[in-house]
Amino acid sequence: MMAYAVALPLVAAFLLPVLHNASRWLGILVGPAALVAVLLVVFQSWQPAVLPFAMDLGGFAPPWGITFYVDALALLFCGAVALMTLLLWPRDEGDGDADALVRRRSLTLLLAAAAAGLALSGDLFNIYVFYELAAVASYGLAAERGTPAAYAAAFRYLMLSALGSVIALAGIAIIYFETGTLNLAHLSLLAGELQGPTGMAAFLCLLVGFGVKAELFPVNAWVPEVYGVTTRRTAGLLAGLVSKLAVLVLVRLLVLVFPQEGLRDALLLLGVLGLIGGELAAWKARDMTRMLAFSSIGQLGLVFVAFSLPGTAGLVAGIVVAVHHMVLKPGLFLLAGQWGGGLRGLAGAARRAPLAGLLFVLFALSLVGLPPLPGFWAKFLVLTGLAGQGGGLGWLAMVAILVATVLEVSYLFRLAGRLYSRGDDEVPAAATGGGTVTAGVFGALVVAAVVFAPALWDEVQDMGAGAGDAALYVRTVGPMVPTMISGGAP
Amino acid sequence: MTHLDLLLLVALINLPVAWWLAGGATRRRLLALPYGLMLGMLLYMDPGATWDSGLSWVFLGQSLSWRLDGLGWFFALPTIGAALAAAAYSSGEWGEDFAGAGGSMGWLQLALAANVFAMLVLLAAGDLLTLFIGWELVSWAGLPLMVLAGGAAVGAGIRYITYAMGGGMAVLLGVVLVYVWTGSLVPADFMAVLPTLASWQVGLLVALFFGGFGVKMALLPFHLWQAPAYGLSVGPAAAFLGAISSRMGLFAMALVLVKFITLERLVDLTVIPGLLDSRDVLAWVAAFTIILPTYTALKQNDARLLLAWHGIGQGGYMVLGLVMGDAMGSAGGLLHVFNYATNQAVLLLAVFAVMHRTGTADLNRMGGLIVRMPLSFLALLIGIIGLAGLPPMNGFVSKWLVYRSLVLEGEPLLFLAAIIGTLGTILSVYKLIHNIFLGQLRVEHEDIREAPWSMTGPMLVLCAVIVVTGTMPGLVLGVVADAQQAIGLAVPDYHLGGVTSPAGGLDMLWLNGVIMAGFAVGAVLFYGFGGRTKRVHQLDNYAGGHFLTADVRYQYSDNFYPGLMHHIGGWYRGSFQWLEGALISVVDLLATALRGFYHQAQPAAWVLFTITLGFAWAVLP
Amino acid sequence: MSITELLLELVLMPIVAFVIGLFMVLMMRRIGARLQRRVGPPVFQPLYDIVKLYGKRTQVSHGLMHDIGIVMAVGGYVAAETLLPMPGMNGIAEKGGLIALLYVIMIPSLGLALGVGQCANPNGSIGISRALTAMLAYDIPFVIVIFGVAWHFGTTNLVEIIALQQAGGIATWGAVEMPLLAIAGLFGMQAMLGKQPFEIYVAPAEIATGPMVEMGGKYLGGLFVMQCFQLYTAAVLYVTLFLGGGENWLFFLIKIFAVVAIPMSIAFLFPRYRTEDLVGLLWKWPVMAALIGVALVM
Amino acid sequence: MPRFATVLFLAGFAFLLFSLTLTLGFGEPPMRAGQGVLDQAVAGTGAANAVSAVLLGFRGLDTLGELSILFAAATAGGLVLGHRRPGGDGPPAGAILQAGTRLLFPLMLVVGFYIVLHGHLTPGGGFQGGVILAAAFFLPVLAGTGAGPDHALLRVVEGLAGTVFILIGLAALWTGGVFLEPLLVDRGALHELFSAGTLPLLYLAVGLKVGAELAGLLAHMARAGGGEA
Amino acid sequence: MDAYIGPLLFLGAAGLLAIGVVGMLLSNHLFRMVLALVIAEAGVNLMLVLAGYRWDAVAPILQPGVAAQPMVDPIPQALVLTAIVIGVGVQALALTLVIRIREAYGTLDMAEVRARMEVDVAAAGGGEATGSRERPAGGRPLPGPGALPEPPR
Repeated sequence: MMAYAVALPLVAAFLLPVLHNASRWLGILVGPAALVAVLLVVFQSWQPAVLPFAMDLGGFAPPWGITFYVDALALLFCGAVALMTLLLWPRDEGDGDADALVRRRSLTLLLAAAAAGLALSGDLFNIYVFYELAAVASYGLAAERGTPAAYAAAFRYLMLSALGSVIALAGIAIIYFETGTLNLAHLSLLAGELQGPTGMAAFLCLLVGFGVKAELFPVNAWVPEVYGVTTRRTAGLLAGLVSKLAVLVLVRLLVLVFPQEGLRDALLLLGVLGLIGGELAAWKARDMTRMLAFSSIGQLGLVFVAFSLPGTAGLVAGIVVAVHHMVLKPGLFLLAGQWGGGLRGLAGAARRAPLAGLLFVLFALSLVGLPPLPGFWAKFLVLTGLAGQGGGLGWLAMVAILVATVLEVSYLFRLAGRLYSRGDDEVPAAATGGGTVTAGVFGALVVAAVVFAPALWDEVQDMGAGAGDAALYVRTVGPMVPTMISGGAP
Repeated sequence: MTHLDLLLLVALINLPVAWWLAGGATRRRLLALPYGLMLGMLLYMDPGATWDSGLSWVFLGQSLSWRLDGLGWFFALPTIGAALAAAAYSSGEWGEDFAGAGGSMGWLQLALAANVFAMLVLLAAGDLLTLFIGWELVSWAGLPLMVLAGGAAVGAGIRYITYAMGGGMAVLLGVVLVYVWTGSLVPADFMAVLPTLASWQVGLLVALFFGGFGVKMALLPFHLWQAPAYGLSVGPAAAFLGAISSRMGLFAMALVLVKFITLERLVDLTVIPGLLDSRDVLAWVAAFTIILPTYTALKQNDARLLLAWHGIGQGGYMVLGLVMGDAMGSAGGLLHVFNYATNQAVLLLAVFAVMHRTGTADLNRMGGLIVRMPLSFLALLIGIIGLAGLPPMNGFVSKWLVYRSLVLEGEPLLFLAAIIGTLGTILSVYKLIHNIFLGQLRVEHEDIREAPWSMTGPMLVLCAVIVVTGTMPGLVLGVVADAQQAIGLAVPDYHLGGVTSPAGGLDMLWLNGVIMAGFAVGAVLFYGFGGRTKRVHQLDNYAGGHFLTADVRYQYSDNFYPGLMHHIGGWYRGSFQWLEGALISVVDLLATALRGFYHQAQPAAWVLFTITLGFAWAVLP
Repeated sequence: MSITELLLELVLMPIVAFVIGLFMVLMMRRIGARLQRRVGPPVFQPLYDIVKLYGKRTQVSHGLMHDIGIVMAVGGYVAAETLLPMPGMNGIAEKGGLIALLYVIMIPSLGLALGVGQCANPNGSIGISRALTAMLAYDIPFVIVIFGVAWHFGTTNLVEIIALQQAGGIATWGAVEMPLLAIAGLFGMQAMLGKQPFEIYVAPAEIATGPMVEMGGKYLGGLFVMQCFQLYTAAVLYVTLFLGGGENWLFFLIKIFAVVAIPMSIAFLFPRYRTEDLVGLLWKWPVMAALIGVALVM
Repeated sequence: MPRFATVLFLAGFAFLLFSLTLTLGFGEPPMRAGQGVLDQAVAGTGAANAVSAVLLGFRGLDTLGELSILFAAATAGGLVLGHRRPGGDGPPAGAILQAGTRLLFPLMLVVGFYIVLHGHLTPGGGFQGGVILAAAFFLPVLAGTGAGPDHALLRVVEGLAGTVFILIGLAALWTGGVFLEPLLVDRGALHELFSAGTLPLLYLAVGLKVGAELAGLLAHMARAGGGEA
Repeated sequence: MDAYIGPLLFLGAAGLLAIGVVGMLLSNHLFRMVLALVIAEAGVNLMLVLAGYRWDAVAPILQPGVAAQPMVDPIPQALVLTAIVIGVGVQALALTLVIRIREAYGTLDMAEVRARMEVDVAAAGGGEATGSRERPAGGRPLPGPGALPEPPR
């Protein structure tokens, strides 16, 4: 069933141009319909009794075929992919270019399919393929505005990302050299062979490669450029969704194949640097979009810090931080899309759009971690984990998180102050409508997270425990020495 | 539904209610009602008992619980009281004018209600996590109250929240460390483990909590934010903030440092062997917090800022008394919270009443208003006597207890610091009252009227509180005793008029009695004997041999004490401003460097750099 | 002690203090006259002055606070006297103590300051500014002294302080055991009384430019009364802290008149300090002496 | 200076990578998955070409992903270049070029389809053949004899080809198997054209899709280039 | 001889990768950067295909009538095929972008493109040039976003 999460958006993407020519309404509806269907599939599959389970695609038993591993975490991300894509569905920019709109929607669907694939896939090379699919789709979306700057930024992004992909592929080659398999479960069994420097180097290759999209410091210099030139919806999609799936992949690798302590430290260090660097740069940013872009880098740094923590606690913290950011950042980007422009021009904007102003404050508060908003729980979990771990790097990270929070407060509320200041009314009232409403949905999600916090907490704990259990993964995927090919029915 | 739940619920429901009430001119008159209800509920609850909340749930593996004990009760009293006064003050003409001038009464009242709710949540904290939750809520709730005034206040508010979050983060780290080191955030559990922690651990916790809570208290060196943030706000908000808001820091300090970590442990933590333990450090921070801000206040030319700076200085007395930890000192420190709240509320309300009428708070632009606004003058007079800590007002009692404790504990330099602070306070409050109410009435203020009853009413009620609790401090000392017991401190031997002690006690009933009698004698001597006095025009005076005219600039505030400034003027170096500026510069520099990183010609090079370094790290052992 | 006796004491103490104060003023003037080779005023001259001032026709009031300032100035001292034990009468000394006394005697200063402020005379305000500055100057050594004494005797209760000193005769007097503090206290007292060389803030010689500028008639009379109390208070306080208090009325009177006489004699030998010099002087030597004194005591 | 650093790091990178690869066992792969694939290729997929078996059978999802990437690249290329109108054509082609093009077109078509359809038996397959097909359709553009393939048609082809691939995969799902499971494997003998069940069909879809995508991309670029000239 | 073949091939792979990377990083010409990317991908693909090589084996295709014999690992070959096609897609997209950039900015020089892009991005984000030290201090009123020309579509 879960294959639909990948297949349906792909079919919709392939057919979208054709159907659009056939019938306008069909063209409009097919994308969202596919995403809604994916959501339904995810809901249907969410049965704690059967989770986790594995699917051998093509009916070939692991390690020969490609395996989809479906656990609560994967389902969560699948659902999030569908939901976020639905919410950030490309809108008609009003430039009358129907063809471009269809293409943008196609690319968005491809992105969704790739993201779902990344969440589900249990095969290293297959992950690479989906990663590339996401990358290519995002190159296209980066250039969607059709401005010269968008082309240039997309090109620079492409070169950076392609170099990362090359490095990642080299890492995959090294791993295949060492183990002769690509299945994550199989690799997990063979993790002992990857303990040496070669294995470490392979992981670092993958880290740098996939880190590009995960906005890992220091391979994230594309972020401010690209988010500055795309529509805010795309920026929200890239920052909120795609980055998290790249992180998810790295986490799966870390948990299953590379349990080395040193690699966690490396991740922690890079996360801390990203966190501080992003927040500092955001502090200095002069326009809202790039402020959010830098802040996104910082938040992703926090995600890395969280996931670098060992054990279930780290996974739980990471999931909470990641999901929190996934909900917030698109909302903020949507608001930025409503307002746009430099910080100076925003004086009094919230007075003219009170709902948007309130949402901004809500997001900002959650981002800096005002209890009982979910941002606080995220930060609390990360800090508790770090303090429990101790060590020089752990203390550094704790201090970094706290300092970054103060910086965050400083720039976010400097902006909030400007939004609410009694500015001269020269600035035209921003176009209201879709953006704010969608942002309102994200805001509602934040509030809902507060209301349903205890239930969510139980869910997340199970999720983290499940995702952190490498043995469970291997057991679920199955024995790696199948005697007979399954051939027909599984 | 326990009593505490009910109180919190009323405070919560008050949010929309306050918003709604603020909406209409007639509805506004009822703004104070919810606070009155809350005050009644609070008074109904016995401060000596512990009031549990029915709410408690487990989340993140932590059990959250709320309970109000004597300490919380004691802090809740001035909280609700100050809100009551502020709401009443804004319910009449002030509110109409504020709304008329484009201000949002709804936001003001909503923010006020939110503050009260947040503070009650904090005061009812039953464990460290709820304490932190309440702490953050209080920190953030303060922001809208500060920025309502717009303009410079917004900058001050953002500065505040940056400082406050710095403090909040320190507290968060402290909470996290307690959790990790002791395995629990429930007081009963972690207090059992705390004594087994190493000195450096406890020292770190003390530093984090004291620093974090100290930011809210505006203790040195984190004091720069407070005066503009409180002073530049709108009247009732400023009064509420100034009266109680930053005292939440003291509450948290009392709870965490005194109750959880205990002062004995603080004394055991040696900073400089044989010379300085950590309690001394805290006390000295408090002492410098008394002196420096007080003398900064002396230089202010804006009445609001002058008072706000004093608020910082007075916080020092509270901390100083609290960390002394003996029965009298801690009683004095805690009592000063209540006393100071009444004083500061009266003072700020009076100053804003004047501002409401004259449109200015600049001490260089007022004078002689006593003849136009006598009730405001009376309120301000009582307020400054209380603030300066002179008998017969309540401020004297709490300060006396602190002095007494310092003498008994043998802390001559701290004692001196406390007195120096008091003297500075006297100097600067005289400047305040002189430049507003005494001296010449300015031409443009000729037609000023007294502030309306909706404004003078709350002031006068508070004045009555000041005088009554000054004469009968035992009324409050009883509650203070409950608070002291709640955090495990000794309780002074108190009675209605004050305290008794083998080494010298205080009985305000008698003291105020003789003072009043003395005044009566003075009055009899003055009015009963001699010729009849004759009122003359304000410009009809000797003026050193020539006549004054209305255009001679008389009222001035700059360099009011030239003889003193000759000596201490050079000490105002703005070192802390400089420090803050330097910090910002460093951040700016780093941020610029980081922006450089994100603006490079060939970002892909970093892929290469990273992977090469990674390879090297992986390959090299 | 019954309440009636106490009330009687409370009534008697200010009256006795006033009478003694009158004589102190007389003595002060006589010393001044002798030093200047004059005869000096008659015995009842201080009283005559007060009566005369109260009786003047022209009583210019600048407003309510002007009047109340005088009331506070006198009333504050009336109250203060009941806190100072005199032989056989303790008043409410045990209910207040040293620190309370220190603060009660600030009330008259405050009243005076408020009263002068209401007069709307720039020179008056300048005088108050100087007076308050001077207060800050002399109170700092003075509170160190008070701390030292309180610490030394372990109490702030004046009655007990006297009892402790009298218990061991002259050897246990504060001045013997704490000579440095006694010297510093003398300095402080000199300034507190506003006597030369620290009399700039009173500016008695150029009344038109000091705080008294708008004080005429019974306003000045009130201040005259206040001065009597002030002299008495300062002297008794000093005697109580350092000279063992009054064992009996004879010793008590000798001691307090001596305490007043000594500085008074010195006073006329010195020129006047400017305000800033006054601050500088008082923050230097007396503070140093007092701190060393406290260090020795502790 | 940055250039120097780049070169320095690059030298280090190359050296380290090289030394790392020296520790890898060349020529003696563990073949943990590979051997199984070789053993089961025929039974599982019916394809004689193990590489094709891997591509369409064992790792069919990779191929689907790869097709999607091509589609994404084409769509993105269209998005980037699609805003402009077709520019003027170049100078008309000469007689030899025109004749050659006409001659080559059917030839290339045949070769392309051959390679596509025999992908499960011999080296080759959908990708290789698809590229040749694209070249065939692109030939007129290069030669300047025609406008190239029709865009609307291309879109239909690429959309339907991709859909067919997925539908075949889903068909397995609907008939009780799992997604992308090879169907009808038992029918037909090894080494025959109509063998390996649905594999040739898949390859056909792949070939058409690859051809259509590449042709579309090239046509887009050609038009853009023509506009600039 | 056999002993040197492996390292030689690896040297080739690493060398191609290095050449490609150096081209991508040090070239200032957009088209050359794309070409360099092609080279780098070739290097990695070579490396990948090396992973399946066996000394003693043949290509993994069953020939009719030929007895079973050891075959090389087919998986890397399939992977490389996939990787190549992916590379083609990416390169094609890169070229379309290059075309567009050339059209818009009239140059293929990376430094110039970047400089102009920065200006454009800054303009889209509120009209403040980033990091300019020439900008005078003090608050000269800036035009609102509405006053700025719309970025060309």
